[in-house]
Amino acid sequence: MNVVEEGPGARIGYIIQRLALSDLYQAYADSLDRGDLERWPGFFTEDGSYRAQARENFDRGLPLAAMFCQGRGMFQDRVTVIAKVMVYAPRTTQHVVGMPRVIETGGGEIHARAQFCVYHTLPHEPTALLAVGRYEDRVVEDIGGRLRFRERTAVYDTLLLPNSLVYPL
Amino acid sequence: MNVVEEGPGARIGYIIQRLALSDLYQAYADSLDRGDLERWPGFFTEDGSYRAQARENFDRGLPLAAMFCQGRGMFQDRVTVIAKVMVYAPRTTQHVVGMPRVIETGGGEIHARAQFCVYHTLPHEPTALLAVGRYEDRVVEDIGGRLRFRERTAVYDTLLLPNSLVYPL
Amino acid sequence: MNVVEEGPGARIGYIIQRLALSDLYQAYADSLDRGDLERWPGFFTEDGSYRAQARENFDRGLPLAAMFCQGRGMFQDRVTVIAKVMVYAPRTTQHVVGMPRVIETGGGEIHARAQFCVYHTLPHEPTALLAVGRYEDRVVEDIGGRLRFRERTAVYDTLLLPNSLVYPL
Amino acid sequence: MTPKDFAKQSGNESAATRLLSSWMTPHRIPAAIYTDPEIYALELERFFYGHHWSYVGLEVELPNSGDFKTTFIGERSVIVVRAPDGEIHVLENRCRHKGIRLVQAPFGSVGDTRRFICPYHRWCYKLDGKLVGVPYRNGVQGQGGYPADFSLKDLGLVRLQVACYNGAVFASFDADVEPFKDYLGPTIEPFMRRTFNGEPLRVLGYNRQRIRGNWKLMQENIKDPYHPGLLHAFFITFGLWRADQKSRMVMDQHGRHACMISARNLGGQNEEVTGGVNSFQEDLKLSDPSVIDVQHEPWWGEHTVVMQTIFPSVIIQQQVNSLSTRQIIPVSVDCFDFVWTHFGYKSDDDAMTRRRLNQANLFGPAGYVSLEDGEVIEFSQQSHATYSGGECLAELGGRDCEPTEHMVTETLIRSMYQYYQSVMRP
Amino acid sequence: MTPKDFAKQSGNESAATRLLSSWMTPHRIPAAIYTDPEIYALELERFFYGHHWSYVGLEVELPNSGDFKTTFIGERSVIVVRAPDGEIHVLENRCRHKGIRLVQAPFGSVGDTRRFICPYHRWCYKLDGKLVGVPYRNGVQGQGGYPADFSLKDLGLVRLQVACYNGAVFASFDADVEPFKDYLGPTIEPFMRRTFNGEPLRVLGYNRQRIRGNWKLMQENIKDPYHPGLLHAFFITFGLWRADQKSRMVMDQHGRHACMISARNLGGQNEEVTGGVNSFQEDLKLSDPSVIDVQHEPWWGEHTVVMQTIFPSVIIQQQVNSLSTRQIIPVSVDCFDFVWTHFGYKSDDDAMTRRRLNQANLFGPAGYVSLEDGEVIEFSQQSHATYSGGECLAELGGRDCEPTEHMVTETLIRSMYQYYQSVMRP
Amino acid sequence: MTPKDFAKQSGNESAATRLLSSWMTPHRIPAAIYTDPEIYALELERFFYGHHWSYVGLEVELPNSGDFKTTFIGERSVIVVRAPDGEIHVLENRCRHKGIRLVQAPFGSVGDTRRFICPYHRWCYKLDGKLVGVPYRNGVQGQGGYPADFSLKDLGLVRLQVACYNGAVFASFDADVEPFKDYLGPTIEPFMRRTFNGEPLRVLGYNRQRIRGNWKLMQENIKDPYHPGLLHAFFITFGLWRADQKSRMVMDQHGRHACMISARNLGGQNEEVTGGVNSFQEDLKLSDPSVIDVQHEPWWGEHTVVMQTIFPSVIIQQQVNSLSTRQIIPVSVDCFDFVWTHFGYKSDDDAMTRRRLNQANLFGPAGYVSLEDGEVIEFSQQSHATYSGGECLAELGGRDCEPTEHMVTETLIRSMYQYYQSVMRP
Ligand code: FES
Ligand code: FES
Ligand code: FES
Ligand SMILES: [Fe+3]
Ligand SMILES: [Fe+3]
Ligand SMILES: [Fe+3]
Repeated sequence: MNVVEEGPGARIGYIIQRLALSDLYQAYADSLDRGDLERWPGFFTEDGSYRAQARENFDRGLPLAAMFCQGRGMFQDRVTVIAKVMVYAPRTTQHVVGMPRVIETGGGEIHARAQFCVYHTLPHEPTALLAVGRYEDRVVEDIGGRLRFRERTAVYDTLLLPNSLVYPL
Repeated sequence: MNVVEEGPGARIGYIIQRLALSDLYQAYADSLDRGDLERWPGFFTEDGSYRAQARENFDRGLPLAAMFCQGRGMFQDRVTVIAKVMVYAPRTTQHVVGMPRVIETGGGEIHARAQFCVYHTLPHEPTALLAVGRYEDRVVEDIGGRLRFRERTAVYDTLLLPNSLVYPL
Repeated sequence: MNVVEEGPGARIGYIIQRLALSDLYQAYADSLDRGDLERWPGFFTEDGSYRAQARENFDRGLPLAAMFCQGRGMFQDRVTVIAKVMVYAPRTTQHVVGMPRVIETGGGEIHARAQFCVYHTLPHEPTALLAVGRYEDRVVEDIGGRLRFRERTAVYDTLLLPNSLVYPL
Repeated sequence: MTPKDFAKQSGNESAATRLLSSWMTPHRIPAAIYTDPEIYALELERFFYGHHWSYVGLEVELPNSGDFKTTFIGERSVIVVRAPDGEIHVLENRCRHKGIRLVQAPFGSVGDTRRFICPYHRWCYKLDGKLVGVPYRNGVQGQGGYPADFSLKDLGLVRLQVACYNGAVFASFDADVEPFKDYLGPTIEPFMRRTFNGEPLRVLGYNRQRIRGNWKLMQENIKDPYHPGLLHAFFITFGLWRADQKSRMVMDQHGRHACMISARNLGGQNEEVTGGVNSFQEDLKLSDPSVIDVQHEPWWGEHTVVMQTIFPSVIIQQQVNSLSTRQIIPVSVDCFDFVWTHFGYKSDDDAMTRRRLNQANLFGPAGYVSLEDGEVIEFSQQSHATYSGGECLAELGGRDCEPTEHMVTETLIRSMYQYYQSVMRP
Repeated sequence: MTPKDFAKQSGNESAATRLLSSWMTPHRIPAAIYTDPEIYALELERFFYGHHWSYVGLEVELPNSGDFKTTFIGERSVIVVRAPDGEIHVLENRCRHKGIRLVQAPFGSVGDTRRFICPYHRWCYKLDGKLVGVPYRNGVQGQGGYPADFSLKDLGLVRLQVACYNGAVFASFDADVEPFKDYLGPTIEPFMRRTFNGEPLRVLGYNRQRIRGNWKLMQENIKDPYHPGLLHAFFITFGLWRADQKSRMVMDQHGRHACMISARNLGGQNEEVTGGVNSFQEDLKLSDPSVIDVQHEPWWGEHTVVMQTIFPSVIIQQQVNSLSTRQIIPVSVDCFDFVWTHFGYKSDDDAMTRRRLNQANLFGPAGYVSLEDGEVIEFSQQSHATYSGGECLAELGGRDCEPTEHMVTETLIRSMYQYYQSVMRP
Repeated sequence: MTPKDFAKQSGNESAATRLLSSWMTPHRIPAAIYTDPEIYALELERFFYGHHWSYVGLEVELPNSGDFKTTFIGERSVIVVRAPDGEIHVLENRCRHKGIRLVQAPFGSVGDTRRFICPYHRWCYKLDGKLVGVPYRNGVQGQGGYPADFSLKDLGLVRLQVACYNGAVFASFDADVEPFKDYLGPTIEPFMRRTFNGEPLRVLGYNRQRIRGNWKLMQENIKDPYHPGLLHAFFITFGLWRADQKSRMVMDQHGRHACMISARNLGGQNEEVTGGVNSFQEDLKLSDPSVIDVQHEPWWGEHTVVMQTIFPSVIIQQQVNSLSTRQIIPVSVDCFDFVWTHFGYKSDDDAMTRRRLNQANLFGPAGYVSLEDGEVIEFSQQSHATYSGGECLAELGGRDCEPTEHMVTETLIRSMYQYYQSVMRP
């Protein structure tokens, strides 16, 4: 814990930020799970980046990601293509995300991490595991004091994905 | 975050309530998972209601729920029937529940939401997924300051349940 | 909630401790999932103990645990044997752990509980469920104010484990 | 697999063929019919894909032109769609180009397009299945395209026979299937007409379960009046069932469909009729009687409970105020999906809707009563799968297959298997 | 599947039959015996359901009258129950009415009822299996019920042969099975008596694993003294095993059961006996020696490790102070469940119990040693499933099947397969 | 299973044999070839394990001596390893003692040991497969050990034929397989040489999917120029594809391998060439064009997209700046794993690497384009599995199997199945 002990005010601020961080993570998952895909880019800063990357690539320093966005435009394109362009069997997802942990703070950024598992349900089929992994994130306090991801990497262990990754993790 | 900034006292109150909310969610899951079914009705207000409802019904506005209780009596009947009346293979469940998020506060109620996955283990069989979904809840501060559900809907994605739903989600 | 109402300072202390508890649980899981096995013994007090125990044994008061360590030496031996001695297919694990709940405080110890599910990924295979269960823990504030486990029992529901339990739960 | 089975498999004739040739006693049922994949494949062929009608849904699920749903007959996906002229079509969900399942959504609407378009190469079908468009049919700039003798005419989505019965929709792959009313027969059809009486329906919602048992075990369960007063302690405990309550077991002329008809009991107990059931717990009371708050509806007549088994695919439930169709979708020899559509009538007032929803606590995957049926079906399959030489007994009420005016009989199970034998005989 | 296999399947005789007819060399094992479902079905029939005894538990698991457990012989569920007279019965877990698995709980008690009651229609069985009650047998108010010639006598839960051997319980489906003592034979029985010596037992707990390998691979593993000093680096690293330690390989008169008997080494190493194992890491030390803190027990005699393989269903482990039964429950041709029951003696003091629990770190799914056995078994199955024409070699120590006074041999594996061939030959 | 199938199975000749004997029309494809396990087993035998070459990786994945990877040819695990002399060996991942899959890691290095050591009994193999050490071969203190005639010579890890083609590595189980260059043939080899031109490669990363479809559906997909402009709305919407763009369909002399060669379109649309695709959404624009920011590379020549299908195991992708190998690993008759290795050239500058990574958004499990291919393959399998009497049509561009100078044809699919028939004919 990196609580700088500077009286109750600072400590309360720290705590509030931790709760806000939790809310950010849960809201992110929730908006995907309820199909509010349009809200997805808004969880990132204007210049933010997102990767859904296999752990084998992450661990070995290979840059390939299954999904990669950098800058609001690419995020919006991803949303457009998912919502209006691609053909796939309709499905719902459900994330369960652990409480995020602050790894490091500095330079106005919080390096946070949390573990996730994601299930998906396809028509006429039992719910199945889509992916498990962890988020490696850089979070900043953006305009209006709202926390946003400057960088989010969903590192998934699930090397053999069950066919398609339609929605971001 | 709906923190009304009215000095450290209010902010601490807010935080304490968030932790209490988390405790409520975890205690609810824990009491089911350890087989303390008798404690289940006590997580609800006297006039509270519970639904375990398939997402397809929830999303399409269809009122049917796989399990439905309204008022302490129906809760207690559900407990009695599960504990003393029905025949089923014995099983244990295990919930993993995300940190609840406050969606809205007002009218003395907290509208909260959290994601869950539930596993069950049947005799001589590997553990299997029972259901994933989210809780849509209305929580109130009940007698003695204890948080209780006035309304809890466990919206499950898992359209094809693996046979029986013995215990509440 | 066992918050002793003794002014904002005590309440803040309580809150900070709850967050620290969450961090402990998440850091524990994270270090296992990222393969930092060497850090595992450090999550326990010098005289701490660890059990990975089937729920059927736990519930029936049978003492056998699949994995059992008591005292730093046994922890270190477990790490050595896993890292340098045993033959097994390489794998990664991924925990998802619920927010820990304080069951009781007293005697300088926190009795805490949290639910977990753990997945593992083996070479060339889809990710699969390894185990689900709950932690039954005794946590203390150790040297330097760091929270450590004096006792951690990972009670797993998953009676039929999928072959090997290489890493601690 | 018994050594006998094993020996048989080594011969020229399969174990399945031998069993189906020689099995003559509907009151003694060999476990192999629940576990043999070859028998299962033949059942799909002869029942679900043959000259039988299968339930596919309710008209009210497709209120508007262009609305569709996908469901299954046997293992095959079919599309049920309302055409612009209001007619319901049931189509094979299988593009005639490369055979793909072209529609995935459980429910949807084709909207203004009035077409099903296969995603792969955009072959374009009308809602009656007709193929009306094939991209690049004449090539591009004089190159490629389909040969001159290539005809769209024979390449529509295969259309099934459809029967709409006052809002219930059935379909058949067999062009020569008998009319639906004849299929039900004169003894069963009146009960179908009782529930589906022309009154507009309202869907209250769905429950879906995957049950790891052979599909026939569910048919048997609802043709079995022996179990409700014994398995379903809820009925007994709260005085809702007595073995001496007025009841009738009716079947169609072939013995395949059936109705279990009875009048709910008024409570109380006596030794003979509860079978000495020792779990009868007199001291248990419902704290809130709303799940059993029954209101008689005019269309019931004298019957308060009518369970119809329409072979092979559906159960039509009326349990006092709780109404549902329960569709049986075989998934494999040892598994089926069970899809409940709860409904009421459009004319129901709020109190009646609430009543139907309250009573729904007895049914479905968490139902005080139905949960137990799902459980014992899985217990059965577990045993059949491993004690493969096993045999089940259905001799209650004798060994014949006649209708009865009481419920102390397994006659409906016997009559179903008598029919089964006649269809499955090699 | 090799092209040869394929060709064979097209003929009249199955590939399995051909293989079993022609396989004569126990020192060369065809991969197909681990992967062919037809062979597996025949193994269940001839070994688990035939004239063999299978382990079902320990008497101490059922201390009181009415206590029961469910377990499996082969794939079949059976009930083990203690009757009011103290006798142990083993019953098929299969109701004779509609065949359901009537008991689900792994452990339980029938309590004061002294009956098993099938949940479906409440047929009621005594603890020795006798059917004593059938609801509505005589109908209700003169209607229905069972026919006059319906007899309860032949419809009990099928009772297996039972052998209680000083607290260990075995059962057989075969009424003509030889007495258990003869089944063990004069060379093996003394080792059984060594552990199960009449001293009351105490169960310390269970471990359960699902291992994705053919069940015989586990039998082979514990009949293989070649691997412990090579695979189990823990033994080598911490000086607990040397290939030259005094040891004996014993089998019964048929070659199916075996004991691997040895005396633990005192530590140290030399090139020849560690096989030049390059992972021997001299610098590694245990920080806490409690997992290998051995105390000699009087009943051991000169032997410190005795691993008994009682064909086909169980391994009886004595590894210094760690005692367990390890039950093999086949699930499918490529999978078995492995159930460990750790035990000690009622007379153990706390220190001895702690010692057994500490040493248990070497065994089970997380065991320093046993984890590796589970892993290599899965590695084997992976290969057999895909290199189906493959063959395994068991020629260490020659090609005969005799007992030895050393451990540099695969004789126990060969003798098991010699027996296997004799039983499985068509 | 149709009744016809069923009847057939009862005869002496299997349904598979009959189908393979009688199927003569490559433009009409029976669904059974995607679902029959016997046909699948024969495919493994004749294609993956027979006289064909299969892709196993890129040399750059194993930069140093001792580096290895494990991968699959068909269902069989193989080890690809770089020996001290720099040579690449491909070995069966199967110990010759008890047959275990001795290496588990997907990537690794044997380090200084220069040996593969089987974990079970530490048989020790050189990197070319030679067995060089067997513990206790001569017994211990004069006891046990291997018989005198036991020879290490024939017990090496089986070594496959290897072809390294400018950095791409292929292997074959068949010692008599034709040289790799001949295997490709003169029409295909130049395209292989175009991508693998000797320029050192750099791996950018992997994507792995498990697709629940028969493996041939993926080969068909990349031999099908009919679908990209119809299924892949991304191409159409953003003007990257027109059916009239210059293109060629080339196959090898046997018809098994193919190249789809084309030049990307410059945007815009017209009715004829988009097939009247009604989802063409003119108003959609990419906010950030970086995923389609193409830079011509000198080695391309006139072609901007070349998709090579090297039968049976791999697709070599060049889609403008995005390069990958896509390995097909069959898992069962209805499932395959699809492993993407994205790569560039060592000489790429950062901008080019970024460009390749940006364009990778179109490919893999989340690819704007490739996601759709995975989806329709699963839609196909769902249908084939249940409509087993079904048939697929491949008559676009006629019924012959000739190369074309346009893309309005299914000639490559026909030519593959013509070849398939010739190899699979009983
Ligand atoms: S598969 Fe339907 S159009 Fe080609
Ligand atoms: S199945 Fe056991 S009593 Fe009917
Ligand atoms: S299995 Fe490889 S050495 Fe024995
Ligand atoms: Fe019932
Ligand atoms: Fe071992
Ligand atoms: Fe494509």
